[in-house]
Amino acid sequence: MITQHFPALIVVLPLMVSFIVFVVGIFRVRWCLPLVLTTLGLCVYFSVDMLYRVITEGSPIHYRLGGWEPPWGIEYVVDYLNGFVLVGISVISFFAGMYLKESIRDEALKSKMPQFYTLFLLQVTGLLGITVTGDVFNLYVLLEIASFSAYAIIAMGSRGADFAAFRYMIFGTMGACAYLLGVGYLYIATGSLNMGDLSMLLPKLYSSKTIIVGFVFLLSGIGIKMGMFPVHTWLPDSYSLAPPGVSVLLAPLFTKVGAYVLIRVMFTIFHPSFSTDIYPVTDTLSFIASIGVLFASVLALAQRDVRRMLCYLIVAEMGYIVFGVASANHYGLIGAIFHIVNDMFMMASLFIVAGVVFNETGTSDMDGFKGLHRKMPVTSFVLLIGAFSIVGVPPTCGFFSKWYLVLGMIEAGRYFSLTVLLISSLINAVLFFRLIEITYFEVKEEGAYKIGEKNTPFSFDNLSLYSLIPMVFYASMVILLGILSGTIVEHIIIYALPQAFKG
Amino acid sequence: MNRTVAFFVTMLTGLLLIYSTLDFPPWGSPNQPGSLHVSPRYIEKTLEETKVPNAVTSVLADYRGYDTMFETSVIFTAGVAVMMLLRRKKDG
Amino acid sequence: METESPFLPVLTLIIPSFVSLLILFTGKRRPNLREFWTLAGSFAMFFSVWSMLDSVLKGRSLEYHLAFIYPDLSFSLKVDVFGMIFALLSSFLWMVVSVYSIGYMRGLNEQNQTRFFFCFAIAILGAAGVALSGNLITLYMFYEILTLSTYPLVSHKENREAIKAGRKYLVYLIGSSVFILLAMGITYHLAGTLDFVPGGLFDRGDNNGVLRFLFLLFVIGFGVKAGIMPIHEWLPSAMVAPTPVSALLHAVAVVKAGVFCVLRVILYVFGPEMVVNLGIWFFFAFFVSLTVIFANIIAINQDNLKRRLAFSTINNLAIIILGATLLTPDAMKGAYLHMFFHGFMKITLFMCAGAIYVKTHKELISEMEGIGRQMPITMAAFTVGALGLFGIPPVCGFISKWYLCMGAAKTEGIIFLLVFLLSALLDGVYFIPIIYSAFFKEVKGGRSIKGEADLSIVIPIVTTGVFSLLLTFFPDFFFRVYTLSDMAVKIVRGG
Amino acid sequence: MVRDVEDVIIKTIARIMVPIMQVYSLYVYVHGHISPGGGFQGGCIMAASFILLAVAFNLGEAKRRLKEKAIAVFCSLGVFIYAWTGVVPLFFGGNFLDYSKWSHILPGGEVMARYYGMAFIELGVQIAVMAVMVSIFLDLVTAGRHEEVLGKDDDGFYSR
Amino acid sequence: MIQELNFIILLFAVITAFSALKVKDLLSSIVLLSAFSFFMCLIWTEMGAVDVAFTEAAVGAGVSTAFFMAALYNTTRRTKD
Amino acid sequence: MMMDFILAKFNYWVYVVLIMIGFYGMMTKKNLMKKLIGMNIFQWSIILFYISIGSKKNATLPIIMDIHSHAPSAADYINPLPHVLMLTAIVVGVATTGIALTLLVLIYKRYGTIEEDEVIEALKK
Repeated sequence: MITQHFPALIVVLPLMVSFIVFVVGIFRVRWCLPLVLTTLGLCVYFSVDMLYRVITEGSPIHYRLGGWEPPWGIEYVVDYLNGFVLVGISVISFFAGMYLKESIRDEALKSKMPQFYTLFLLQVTGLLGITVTGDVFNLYVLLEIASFSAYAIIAMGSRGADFAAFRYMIFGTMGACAYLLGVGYLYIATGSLNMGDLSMLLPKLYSSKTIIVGFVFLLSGIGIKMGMFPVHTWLPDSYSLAPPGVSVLLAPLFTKVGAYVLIRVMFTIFHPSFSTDIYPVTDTLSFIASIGVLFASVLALAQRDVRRMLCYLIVAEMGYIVFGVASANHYGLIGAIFHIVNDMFMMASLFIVAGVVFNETGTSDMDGFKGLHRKMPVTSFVLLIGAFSIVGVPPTCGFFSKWYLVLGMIEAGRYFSLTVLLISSLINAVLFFRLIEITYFEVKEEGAYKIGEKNTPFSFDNLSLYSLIPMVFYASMVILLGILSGTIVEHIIIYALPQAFKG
Repeated sequence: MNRTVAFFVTMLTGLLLIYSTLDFPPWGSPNQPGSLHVSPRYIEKTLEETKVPNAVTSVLADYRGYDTMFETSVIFTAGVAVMMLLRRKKDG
Repeated sequence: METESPFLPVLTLIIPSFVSLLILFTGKRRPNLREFWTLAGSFAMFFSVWSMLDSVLKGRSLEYHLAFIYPDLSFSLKVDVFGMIFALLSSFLWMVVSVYSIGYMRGLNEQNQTRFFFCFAIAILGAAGVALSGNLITLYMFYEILTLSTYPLVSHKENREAIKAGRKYLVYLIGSSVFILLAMGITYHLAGTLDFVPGGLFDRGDNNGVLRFLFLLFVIGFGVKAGIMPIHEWLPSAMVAPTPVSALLHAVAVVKAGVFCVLRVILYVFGPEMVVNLGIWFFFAFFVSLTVIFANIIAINQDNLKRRLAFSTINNLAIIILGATLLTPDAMKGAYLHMFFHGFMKITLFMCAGAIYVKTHKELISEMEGIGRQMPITMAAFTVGALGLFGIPPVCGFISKWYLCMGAAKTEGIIFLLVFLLSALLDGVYFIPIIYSAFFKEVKGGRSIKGEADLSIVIPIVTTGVFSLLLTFFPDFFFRVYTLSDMAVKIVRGG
Repeated sequence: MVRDVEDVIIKTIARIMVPIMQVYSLYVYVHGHISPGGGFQGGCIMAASFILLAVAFNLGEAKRRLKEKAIAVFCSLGVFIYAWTGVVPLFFGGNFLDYSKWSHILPGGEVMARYYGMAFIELGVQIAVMAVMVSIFLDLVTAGRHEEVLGKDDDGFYSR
Repeated sequence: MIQELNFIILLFAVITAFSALKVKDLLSSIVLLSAFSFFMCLIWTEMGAVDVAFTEAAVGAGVSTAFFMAALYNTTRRTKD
Repeated sequence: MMMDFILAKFNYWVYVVLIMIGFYGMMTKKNLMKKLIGMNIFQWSIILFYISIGSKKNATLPIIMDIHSHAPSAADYINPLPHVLMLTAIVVGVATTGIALTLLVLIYKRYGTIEEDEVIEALKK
């Protein structure tokens, strides 16, 4: 049966199609987009099917690559946690792929579309692979694929993007090296690279200095990749200068995948008690994240450039996830996991709005949003929904993850972080209502838009369906995830928690 | 970055690393966990299972062949990236 | 009438949301159709609320679960006696206000009317949701919807002042919602549930210090909307909004929702006994009394009619909260009644102010000399409302204030009786001059325009004025408010 | 290194070295199973031979032997061979990259199939590495201007 | 493996690495990096990692240096530190 | 005794020193090419670390040639797994270098310099 191979195919298919797209692009550029979309659509199907199977069968799917049994060969594992994240990634990337063509207006970039698609698919490959893999070293290689394509794509952005990409690369390599070092430390102490195997071997060694330092390096490596506070400095530059279509993919997904890896490392590879009882890891993380959230929120307040502001918000949102992880209890972790997926959709909808406005007005400055709602009602409505979700207004999904986070933090007694979370959500409110005020209540000067007055019945906002569908879809997902939150949490996320937190 | 900060961070990293070496198994010891858990199978079974005497090749290409595929893809990614970033049309 | 269907509360909420969508899609091209939807929606919603009245009076409660949230929580609607009072009030007054606002908006030829009606419908959705919600989390959701939907209304005029007022409004209210979120979290952590239970959720044995902190959080959270004094600042500045909005804010939805939530928290989350046990009620009541007095004193100095009314609102809200905080049956009953009656009286006053503005573009009290001769019907209604707030017998305000005073007299804090009396007196001090100058002074600079405002403005004014009078003599008339508040008191006091 | 080099010694040695290097790279690839080496190393040496050509003669010399489109096709062809070697076992009921299922096509039983499978993927690696390395080198050395390689022009890199 | 040889080569590696960062001419520093790479290659051979050493020889000292040179050709040798 | 201890850890200490050199260079050098060189040293020293894990005293290369004698015993051969991992890491390192140099060339083309502070200066204009 082909279904049993989905864990491998979901990674291999985009990889193989990326080669095909590369070659086909030399001869027929037109064929690239259908190829890419078909592939990503299949990925969505694969991921949904796998999640469905995990839910119905109630046990994780194991897949042995090369037919070798786990500690010797590489193994893919799909359980509730990464099945859920996989669906998020593949769905987001499908619609980001749809928007990609539309987002590229630059003639110089247009001639490079095939390469663009190739790197886009490689990026998706990397992200999906990181999520699905059950081998720590394989994770490193996939992380590098995702990072490399990210560096290259980011460097294609607007002025200064190449330097931002270079900085990102220095940081990213540092992060990857730290992760590799951590893996080496685990290997020298246990002799294994498989996550499940490691989780079995490690508990005896928790007092070893090697393991502690290895853990620190793993964490700092992941921290760099996910843009955690003291090492987030690469993030705002690179994501805000990247081409708009790409930041829709990169900004929501890359950091969230990092957060996923963080949860895997802390609670799957290591037993939760390692970071809660034996060493004060969660306390430290929570403290660092608190400072980071404050810092990022304040800096976001200082930005006039919308995309840059969103980038700082990402840093803050990563801090939220870390809060959830660091509370290390039932609700906190539910919040963290739920927030990973929620934040993907929230950020995707906001970044796509920023991208569309950037393409239409030529700037992502806040002034570009002046009086936007008259010209682009749908776009401004999507902005509204995304903003509400980040602020945490109930029917949208942002509220629910925040609710679980608050519950978890109260239960863990982390009142400092809780205060920070609340202050930061207040700052978010200020930020977004400033933006909404500009969008809805300020009048634009004449000639600020390139949009014509064309008003055909099936054209909203003068955008083509390639931008409209993703935008509306992301926004509706933000609401849908909110409404279905109870079901999702009850049927998926609870089972995704580590055994210690199931209670 | 500020030199003093960098120096401090470097020293901290160095101290951390040296601290960790205290618990390392001695260099070259045949009894370290790294050589005992997974790798014996590669050495003992490579001929039997793959007919390849070079254990490195058999691990690289078969036992952990999946890693190698991505390794090659990394190279490919780099190639495409460089091509995209640098190359431009003759008349562009 | 068969009212057992649990679908009715949902229907009540579906009507305004559906109407809002219809308004949005038909609005730009066909203003008449848009206003038809508003009217039809308001009537349908009132009917739907009213048809639930019967079963509530019989002591049944209708419950409906909207969406499930994981830890034994759900968004649930539950119609109980207390909620019914507020639901009746807001849905009835929506009818009145929508008739009025059509006249008003057309009279002034305002911009963005579609957005106005859209947000209005959503705001009513929020208010009705607050009234019907069965637990704190649902309450929070509708409370937020209410806040966000009134924001565009406040800054409707899109000039600098309006935007500033809107910003202030949001900062205060969103800020307060953070407190509520935190308080909800703590409540859930302590009590394990968020459902409203008459008499309180918490066990005796819970940590008193934490509960006191929690009470503070709730009061700050909901108190912002209820305009308790140090955090009332948004309310007067929100007066830049069009008059129907002010009416909505003050009489129908927003501040009433704030008061409603505060009462919900005091009576249904903490419960009277707990509030007494924690030893906070006296402080809280004292604090609120300060608001009562100060708001009145400030009101005297306001020259802008709407600002004066705004401070009067702050005063009356504080009276309602004070009444409920006294926790004697009479005072609580008075609070419930006053919540209902104040809505009618205050909306009359605001609509009068709006009518004057539409006709003469006057906003300052000092300019309104002799206005009673130009617009006799309007000013007559104004007099009714003002006297009601003053507490003069033929208007319904008298009844509620009577009960409040009775309740205050029965507590050990006899000082609160004085507060009620003083506030009534001060009410008089700032309302009587308006009435006096309106009727007995000559118009400055010759008579400008004679005659009443548009019919669609006058009819609502007269309606609410008449209702204010009618409710005095037949407090149980039509709405059965008297019975409802009686029942509500019994439920909370446990017998 | 872009201009034509006027040095007889270098040219002569390069002329001798290039074929030797290429043969040696094939040797490394073929012997990868039993001695150190394999596709990656072989590919690197192969690429080095082309780089030597470019350095010793000129860029055109290297490009004449390895066309631009050919490089692009080789890049993806190499990895594609690898991936396809992994996909084929899926049709015979094996897991991804389970070379033993190649025994349905190739003679010699499951164990020998693994041997052959490795040979295939090493070939893929060799091709890909060779092509990518040459491509990166050529791009770097010309800064992307394959056609007009001399001098630095002042106009912006992209017209933006 | 021979301890002393190991010792000396490692020392050389450290020295080359240090001077590669210290030298104020990028061409020299790349050559030094290449030398560093070569010493690493020796260490690995000495430790029995022949495959890695082979790869390192082909890549680190060969192709990678060629890349550096090519990049240098298109940029500048000048450096401030 | 002390000598034994030092000998047992010597390789690891050298790798720590190399990492520190690379790390420090990566952070403090203003010249982007120098940064890259620091990065390479960093990566290479990690590889050294891995290879040191794999080394085994009194053992030979992991190429099993004695087909006809008894089954090979693991103690006689060096652990091949770290070598494999490091082959991958080397490849990743080369790819990183390639992309980094490309970016470097681009930066030089656009701003005329590869000094970090000068690039930032040029970007502000």
